[in-house]
Amino acid sequence: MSILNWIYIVIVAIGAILAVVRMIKGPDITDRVIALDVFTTITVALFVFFAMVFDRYIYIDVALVYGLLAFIGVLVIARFIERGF
Amino acid sequence: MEKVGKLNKYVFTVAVMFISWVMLTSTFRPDELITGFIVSLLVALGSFEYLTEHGLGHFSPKRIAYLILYGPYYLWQIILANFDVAYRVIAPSMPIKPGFVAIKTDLKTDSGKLALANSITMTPGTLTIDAKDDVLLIHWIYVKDKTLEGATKEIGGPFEKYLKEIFG
Amino acid sequence: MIYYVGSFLLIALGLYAVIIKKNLIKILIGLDLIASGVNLLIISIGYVKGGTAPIFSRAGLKASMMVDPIPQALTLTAIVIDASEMALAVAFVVLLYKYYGTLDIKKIRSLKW
Amino acid sequence: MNILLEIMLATPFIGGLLAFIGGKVHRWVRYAVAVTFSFLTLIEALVYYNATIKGVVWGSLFGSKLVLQTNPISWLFLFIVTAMSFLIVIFSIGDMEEDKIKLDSYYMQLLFVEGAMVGIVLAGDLITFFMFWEIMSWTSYFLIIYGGKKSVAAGYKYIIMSIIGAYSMFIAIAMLYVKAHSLVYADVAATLAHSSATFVVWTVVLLGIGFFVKAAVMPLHTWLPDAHSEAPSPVSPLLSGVLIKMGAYGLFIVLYGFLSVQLAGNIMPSVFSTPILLYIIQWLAALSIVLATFLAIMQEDAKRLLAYSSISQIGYVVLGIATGTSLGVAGGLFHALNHAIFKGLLFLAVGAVIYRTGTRNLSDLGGLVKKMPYTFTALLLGIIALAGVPPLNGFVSKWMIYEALLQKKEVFLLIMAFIGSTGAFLYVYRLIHSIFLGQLPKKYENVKDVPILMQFPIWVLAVLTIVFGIFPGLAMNVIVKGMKLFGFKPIAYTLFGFPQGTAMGALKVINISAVLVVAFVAAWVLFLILSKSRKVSQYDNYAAGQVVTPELKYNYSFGFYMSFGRVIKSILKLGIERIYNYWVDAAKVFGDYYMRRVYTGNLETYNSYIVIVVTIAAVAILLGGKLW
Amino acid sequence: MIIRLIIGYFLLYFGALFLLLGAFGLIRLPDLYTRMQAATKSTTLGAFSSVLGVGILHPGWFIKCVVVALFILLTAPIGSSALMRAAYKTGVPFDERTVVDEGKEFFGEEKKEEAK
Amino acid sequence: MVNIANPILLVVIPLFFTFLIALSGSFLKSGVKYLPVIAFALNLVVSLALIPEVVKNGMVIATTAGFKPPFAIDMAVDKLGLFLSIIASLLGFVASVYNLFYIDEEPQEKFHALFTLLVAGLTWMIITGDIFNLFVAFEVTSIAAFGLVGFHRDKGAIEAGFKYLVMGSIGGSFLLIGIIMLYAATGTLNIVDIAQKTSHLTFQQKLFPFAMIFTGLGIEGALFPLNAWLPDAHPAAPSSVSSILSGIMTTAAIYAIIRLTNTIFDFNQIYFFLMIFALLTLIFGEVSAFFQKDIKRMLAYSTIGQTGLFFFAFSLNTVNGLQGAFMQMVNHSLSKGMLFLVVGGMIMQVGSRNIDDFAGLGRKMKVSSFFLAIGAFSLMGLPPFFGFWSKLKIIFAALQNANAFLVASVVIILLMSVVEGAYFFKLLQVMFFGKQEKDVAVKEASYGMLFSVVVLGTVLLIISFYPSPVIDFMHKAAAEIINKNYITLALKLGGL
Amino acid sequence: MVRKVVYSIFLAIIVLALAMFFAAYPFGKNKMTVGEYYLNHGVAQTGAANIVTSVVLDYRGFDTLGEVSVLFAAAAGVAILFFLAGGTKREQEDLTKPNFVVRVGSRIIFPFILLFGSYIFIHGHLTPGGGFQGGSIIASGFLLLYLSYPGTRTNRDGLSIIEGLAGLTFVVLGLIGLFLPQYSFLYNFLPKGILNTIVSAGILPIIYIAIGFKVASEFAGIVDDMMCQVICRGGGK
Ligand code: NA
Ligand code: NA
Repeated sequence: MSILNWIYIVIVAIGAILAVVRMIKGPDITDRVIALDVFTTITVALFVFFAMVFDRYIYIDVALVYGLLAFIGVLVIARFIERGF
Repeated sequence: MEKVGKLNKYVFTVAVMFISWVMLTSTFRPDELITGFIVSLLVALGSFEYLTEHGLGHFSPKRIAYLILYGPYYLWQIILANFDVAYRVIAPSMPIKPGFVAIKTDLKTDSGKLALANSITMTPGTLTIDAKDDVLLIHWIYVKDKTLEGATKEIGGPFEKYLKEIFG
Repeated sequence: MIYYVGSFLLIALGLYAVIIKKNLIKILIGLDLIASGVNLLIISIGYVKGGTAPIFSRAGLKASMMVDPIPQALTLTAIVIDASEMALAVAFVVLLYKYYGTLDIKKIRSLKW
Repeated sequence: MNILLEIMLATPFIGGLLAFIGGKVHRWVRYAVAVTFSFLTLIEALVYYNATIKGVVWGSLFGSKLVLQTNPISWLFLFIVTAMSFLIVIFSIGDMEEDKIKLDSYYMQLLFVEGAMVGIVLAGDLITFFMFWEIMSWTSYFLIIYGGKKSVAAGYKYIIMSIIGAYSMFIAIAMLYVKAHSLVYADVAATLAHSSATFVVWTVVLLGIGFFVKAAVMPLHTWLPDAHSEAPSPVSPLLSGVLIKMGAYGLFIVLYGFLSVQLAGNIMPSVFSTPILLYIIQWLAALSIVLATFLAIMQEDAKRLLAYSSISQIGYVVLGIATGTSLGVAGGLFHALNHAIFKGLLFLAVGAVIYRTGTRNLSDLGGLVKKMPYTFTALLLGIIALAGVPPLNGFVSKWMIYEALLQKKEVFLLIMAFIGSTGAFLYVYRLIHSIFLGQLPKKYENVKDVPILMQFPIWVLAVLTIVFGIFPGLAMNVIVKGMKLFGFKPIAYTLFGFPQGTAMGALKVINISAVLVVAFVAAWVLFLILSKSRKVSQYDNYAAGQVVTPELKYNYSFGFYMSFGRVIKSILKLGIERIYNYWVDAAKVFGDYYMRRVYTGNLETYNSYIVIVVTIAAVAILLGGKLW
Repeated sequence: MIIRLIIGYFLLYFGALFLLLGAFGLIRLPDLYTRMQAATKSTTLGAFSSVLGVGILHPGWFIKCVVVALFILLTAPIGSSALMRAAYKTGVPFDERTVVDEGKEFFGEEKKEEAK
Repeated sequence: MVNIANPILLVVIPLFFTFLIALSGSFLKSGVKYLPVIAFALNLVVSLALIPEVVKNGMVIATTAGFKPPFAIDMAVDKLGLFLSIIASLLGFVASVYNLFYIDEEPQEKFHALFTLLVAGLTWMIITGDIFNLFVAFEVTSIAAFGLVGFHRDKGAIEAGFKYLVMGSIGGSFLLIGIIMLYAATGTLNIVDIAQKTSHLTFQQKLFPFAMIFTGLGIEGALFPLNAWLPDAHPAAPSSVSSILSGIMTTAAIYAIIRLTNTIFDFNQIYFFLMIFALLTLIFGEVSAFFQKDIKRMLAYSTIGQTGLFFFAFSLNTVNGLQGAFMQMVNHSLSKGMLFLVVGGMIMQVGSRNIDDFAGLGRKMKVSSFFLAIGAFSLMGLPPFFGFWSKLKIIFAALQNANAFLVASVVIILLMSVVEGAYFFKLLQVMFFGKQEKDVAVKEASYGMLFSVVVLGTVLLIISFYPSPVIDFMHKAAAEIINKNYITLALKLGGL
Repeated sequence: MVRKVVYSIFLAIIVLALAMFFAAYPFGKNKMTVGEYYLNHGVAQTGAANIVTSVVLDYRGFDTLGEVSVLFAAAAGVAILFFLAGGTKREQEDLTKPNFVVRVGSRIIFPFILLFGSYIFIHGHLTPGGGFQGGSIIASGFLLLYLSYPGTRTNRDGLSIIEGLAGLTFVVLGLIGLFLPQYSFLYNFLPKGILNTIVSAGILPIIYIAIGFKVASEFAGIVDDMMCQVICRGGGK
C-alpha cells in the first residue's frame, strides 16, 4: 500500500477518533448520536476507500448498505429522543 | 400544480428505477438490463405514489437544463459552506452568533421544499430544522437578519429561483 | 490467539451483563453481545492468513487464496437467528414494560417457585 | 388344564370391566356380573384344591420369565381371597345399593383388588408378584377412599405407606434380579443359597418391610386403623380379612420358599434355636399382639376397634409363621384362614349394624339384640372365635401357636400371646355389649335386621367359624400337604384335631366343643336374663375412659388397662406418628426453604446458574479433566 | 493517467481533511446546534469528495461511486434535520450567544396539541 | 411415485404447511386450523413408512442438495430416533386435533403456524445428522416455543416467555460455541465425520465442547439447575403447547445429548457427573412438584423430575440403563403429553388452574379423569402401566454393577417416586373425592378434545399391556447406540 | 459487589478455559477439510461465484431453510405478542407530526431502497449480499415509511401471503428434488449457467429471491407490529 493511502487513512482515523471522543463525552444523547452519525459517514468513506485498496468491488455495496442502515438508525433514534419510548 | 395521472407517475418511476439499476450494476450486459427492467417494473408498482408529484413532467428539457445548472451551483455552495465552517471552527475567536429563524418559501411542491431545505442545510451557516406549510425553521450560525423577509432573502433566495424551475 | 480474545471478551461481557445488569434493555444488549462474540469467534476460526472472501468475482482468483467459506455461511445463519431472537425479545420487553411499568428485572418476578 | 391358572387370573379383571360396562345398562347387570365372576373365580380356585402346579410361563420381561404357579399354601390364600371376595360382593349388593352415584366403578375395583390378590398368590416369580402387589395397592386405595372425606386422608396415608413398602421390596427384587437375572422363585432360592449373609439379610429385611407394611405389623401399622375403619363396610373385611394376609403370604414365601429355616440358621446366629432374623420378627409380632390389643380396648369406634384387633390377630399369624417349626407355621397359616373368616364376619356384622343405625360409635349404640337378633348371634359367634374360645376356629390355631412356642421354650413370647388373648376378651365383650346389650336408644326403636343379601354372607362365615373350629383337619389337610413342599416335617392331625405328640397332650376339639357348647349356651341364657333384669342407662357403656362412672369397676378392671394403654399409645404416637410427621414436616421445610431459594423467579439468578455450571466445567477443564 | 491520479488523490485528501474538520468541529463548537452544523456540512462534503476520488482513481467504478456520493448527499441533511428537531423539542440548551429563537412560535401549535 | 420413507419429509412437510398457513391465513381465516392436522397425519404416515426400512437397515439416511455427507446436511434416523419421531408426529397430530377445539383466541393463524413449526423443529432436532443443523433446529424449536409461551399475552405468559427467551438464547449461544469448537478441531460438521476425526483430541480438549453443548441442550432439556425457565414457561403456554413442550422437547434435547455423547464424545469419565445432574434434577423436580397448587406448574415440575429419571438411566452408560432411559422417555412423552391435554380441557371447564378447584371433577368429567388417572399412574410407575416396566428396567439397570453410590441413587429415585405418588394421589383424591365448593357448571370436554386424549391413552394402554415389542425394540436401539453402531451404520449407508 | 467480583472471577475462568481450548487452533491457520472441498468444487458443482452462497443455499441449504423458519417464527411471535384485540381498526394517538424533511425525504428514498434491496438479493449468488441482506434492506425501507407516516399500516394479509408464498417456493423447489432420479431434497436441478451472470447457479437465485421477499415481508411485519405497539392504543390484554 502506498504511502499516500496510509496518510489518507491516518487523517480519516483521527477524525474517527475525535468523533468517538464526542460520543463518549456527550453530554447529551443527541450529541452522542451526532457523533455516531459522523463516525458512520467516515466509515462509509473508508469502506469505499478500502474497496479501492483491496480491489473488491463488493465493498462498495457494503458501504451503501451500511450508510443506509445508519441513516435509518439515526431517524429511529431521533424519533425516540423526541417522543420517548 | 397540475394533476398527474397514476400511469404517468408509474412510467416515470420505472424510468428512474431503471436508470438507477444501470448505475448500480454499472454494466449494459443484457441479462442485467432485462432483470433491471423487470425489477424496476415491480418496484415502481409498490412505490410510484411516493417518488414523484410531476411524473414524466420531470423530464421536460427546461427542468433538466435547470437541474444541470443547479448541480454545480449547489456544489459550489457546499464548498463555500465548508470553508465557512472551517473558518468558524478554526478561528480562535470563534465568530458565531447563532439563532433560530423562520423563512418563507414560494415553492409549492413537497419535493421542491425538500430540495430547498436540503440545500439550505448544506450551505453556509444554515441548517433546516423543520418545515410547515410555507415556513421553514432554520438554525443559523451567524444571524445576519432576524426578520422573516430578511432571513428569507438571505437564506432561501439564491436557491429558490432554480428550484422553482426544477420542481415547480 | 490474540485475535480470539476480542470474541471471548464480548462473550464474557455479555454474560456479565446478563447476570449483573438489572435493566431489561441492558440484558438484551448482553444477549446480543454474547451472540456477536460467538459470531466473531466463528469468523475468526475460518480465517486463513492472507485469505480473501471466497467469491470468484473475477478471473485470477484461486481457491487457495480464500478463507474458509463454511464459517461465513454459519455466521450468516447465526446472525439472522440472533436478529430474530432480538426482535422477539424486544417485543417481550415492550409488553413487560406495559405490564410492570418498569424495566427492572428484579421487579419482574410474579412467577417463582 | 394349566391354562386355567391364567383364566383364573383374568376372570376377576374381565369381570370387573364387564361389571363396569354392564353397569351402564342397569345396575342389576352390574350386580349379576360381579356375583357371577367372583363366584366363577371361586369355582376356578376350588379346582386347584391341593394341587401343585409349577411354572406356567405367561410372559417374559428383561430376560426373566413371568410365571404362574400354585401349591396348597398358595391355594389356602387363594381360597381366602376368592371366598371372601365372593361373600363381600354379595354383601355389597345389599349394603351399598343406595349410594348410586359412587357405585359406578365400585364392583370393578372390588374385582380388580380380588384379581390383584389372585395374581399375588398365583405368582411364581417376583416380577409378577410385585406387579400384582402394586396393582393391589392402588386398586384397594380406590376402594378405601370410597368412604367419604375422612377416608380420603386415610387412603392417602395408606397409599403412601404402601408405596414406601413396595419400593423397599422393589430394591430387594432388583438386587436379586441383578444377581440372577431370573426372578422365578426357584432361581431366587438358588441365588440366595449361594449368597453372602449380608445379602440375604438385606434382601429379607427389604422384602420384609414391604410385607410388614401391608400386614400392618408394628411399627409399620399406622395406616391400618384409619384405612380399615374409614373404608366402606364391605371393604373393611376385605382389607382386614384378606388384604393384610398378603403380607403374611409374602413372608411365608420369603422365609420358607426362598430361604428355609436351616439355611437362615446357617448364615446367621440363632436364639432359642431360631435364626435371629426370625426371632426379631417374632418379637415384632408379639409386640403387635399386645400393643394392638390394648389400643383396641380403648376404641370408641366399632370399626376402629376391629381394625386394631386385626393388627393384633395378624400378629399371631406372623408370630406363628416366624417360629420356624412345623406346628407353629401351620398354626400361623391356619390362623390366617381363621382370622379371615371371623374378622370378615365381625366386620360384616358391624357393617350390618352401621347399615341400619348409621353410626359406628359404640357409645351411641346399645340394646339392639332384640332388633337385630340374627346379626347379634352371628357377631357373638365371631367374637367367640376371635377370643380363641373353643369350639370355634380361633381356638385351634391359637392353640397350635402356643404349643409351638412352648415347645421352643420361648416363654416371654408365649406370655405376650396369652396377654393378647385375654385382652381380646375385653374388647370383644365391649363390642357386643355396647352394641347389642344395654339400653336401646329411642331413635333405633324401628330398626330391623338387615336384608337376606347381607345376612347370607354373614351366616356363611358364621357357619365356617364353627366348621373350622370343630374340624380343623379340613384346613390341616391343605396346610400340611403344602408345608411338605417347603421342607417341613408333616404334623399328625385328624379331622377333629391333633392325636398326640404335643406338650399339651392330644387335642380333640370335638370333645372340648361338646362340653363348651353346653356351658356356653347356659352362660349366654343366664347373661341375657341378667341384662334384661338390670336397666342400665344408655351412656353406661365404656367411653374409652372419657366418662368415668362407678360402673366401670364392674367391668373387668378396665381402668388398669386404660392407663397402661395410654402410655403405650403415647409411646406409639411418639415413635411412629412423630417420625411420619417429622418427615412430612421436614419435606415441607425443605420445599419451602430450599426450593424457594432455587426457583426464585429472578432471571438474573437463573442466568447465573448457567454461568456457574459453565464455570464448574471450565474449572474441570483447566484442571485437565481431573476434577474427580 | 497521472492527471487522473492527481485529481483522484486531490479529491481523496480534500475529503479526508473535511472529514477531519467535521470531527474537529464536533469537539470545539460550544453547543449541540452549532456542532451539528459543522458535522453535517463537513463530513458530508468530506465523504462525498472521498468517494468521488475513489471513483476517479478506479474509473470502472465511477458510476457506482457517484451513486454512493449522491446517496450521502441526499441522506445527510435529512438525518440532521430530524436530530436537530429532536434536540430542540426535548429542550437541549443552546449557547448563550444565541440571538433569536423563533422555534417556539413555529412549534407552538403542535406543542399545544401535545398538551391535550 | 416418490418413496415417502424419507426422513427429510418429517421436517419438510410441516414446514410446507407452516408456510401454507401463512399464505392462506388471510382467506381461510380460522380454517387454517385444519392444516396442522393434515401435516401431522402425513408425518405420521411417513414415520410409519420408515419403520420397515429402519428395522431392515438399522438406520435410514437422507442427504440434501444431491451431495454426499459430510459435504451436505443429512438426516439420519436410527431406531430410537424413529421411535421418537413417531411419538412426535403422533403427539403433534393429536395436539393439533385438540387445537381445533381448544384454540379460539386470535391470532389463530400465527398460533397454528408456530405450533406446526414447533413440532417440526423438535422432529428436526431428533433426526438431523449434522451438528450445526442441530443448532438451527434447536433455534427453530426455541423461537417457535417463545412465541407460543407468550400466546395468552397475560402478565404471567409474557414474564415466562421472556425468561425462557433469555435463558434459551444463552443456551443457544453456548451450543453454538461448542459446535464451533468441534468445527475448529475437525473442519467438518457432520456428526459421524466429527466422531471419526476426534481421535487426536485429548480428553481435556473434548471436554470443553461437550460442556458447552451440554449446557446448551441442558437448558432445553430441563436439567437442573439450567431448567429454571421451565416451571414458568410450560404452565404459561396453551395446554396443547405445554403437551408438546413437556412431552417431546425435553426428550428431544436429551436424546440429542445421548446421541452426541455416544458418537462424538466417547469418554466414560463424565458419567458420574451427569448422574449427579440427573439426581439433582430428579430431586428438585419432584419435591417442587409436591408443593405446587397450580396443576400445570405441578405437571411442569414433574416433567423436570421425569427428565432427571431418564437422564439418570442414560448416565448409567450401559445397554440396560439406556434401554430404561428410552423406555422412560417414551412413557413420559405419551403420559405427560396426554396429561397436559386432559388438564387443558379441565382448566377450560373449571376456569382455574388451582388443584383445589378440581374437586369433584372425577364425577363430572369421567373420561378425562379416567385418562388423567392412567397418565398419572404410568408416570408414577404403577403396574400394569408402561411406566412400571420402565421404572423396573431403570432400577434393575442401576443395581447392575451396584456400588454404594448407585444404591444410594436408587434409594433416592424410589424416595422421589414416593413423593411423586404423594402429589399425584393428592391430585387424584381431590378430583375423585373432593367436594366442589364453587358452583360451576362443569361439562365433559368436547369430543374432539377427548379424541386426542383417548388416542394417546389408548397407545399408552396398548404398550402397557403389550410392552414386549417396545421393550425389545428399545433394547436393540440401546445396544446399537452403546456399541457405536450409529457410526458403523452411517458409514455403511453412505451417511458420510 | 461481592456478586460482581465473584462472577467476574467466574467469567475470567471461563475465558481462560476458552483461550486454552482455542490455543490449539491458532488464528489464521484454519485447516479446512470440507471448506476446501467447497472452494475447489463449489463453482463447478453449484455454478455460484460466491462460494458462501453455494454453501448457504446449496450444500447447507437445509440450514437456510431452518433460518428462514426461525425468522418466520420470530415474526409470528411478534405478531402474537403485539396482536391487538380490536382487529385491524386501530385508534391512533395524536402524534406530533414527523419532521417535514424526514417525511418527504423518506418518500423519495423509499423506491430507491426497494430497488437497492432487490439488487442485493438478485445478485446474492455473485456478491456477499443475499436474500437476507436484501430483504432486510427492503424492510428498512418500510421502517423509513413508518417513521415518516406513523399512521400508515401495511396490508398485513398481503405481507402474510408474500411470506407464505416465498416460503412455499423454497420448500417446493426443494421437494422437486425428490421427484428426480437424484432423489435428494434441495437438489439443484436447473442448469448452472455462465459464472458471474445473473442467470447462473440453477435454483440458487430463485431461492434467494424467495428469501428476499420472505425476509422483507417478515421484517416489515415485525416493524409494523412494533410501530403499532408504540403508537396505537391498546395492545396486550
Ligand atoms: Na451472496
Ligand atoms: Na449471501
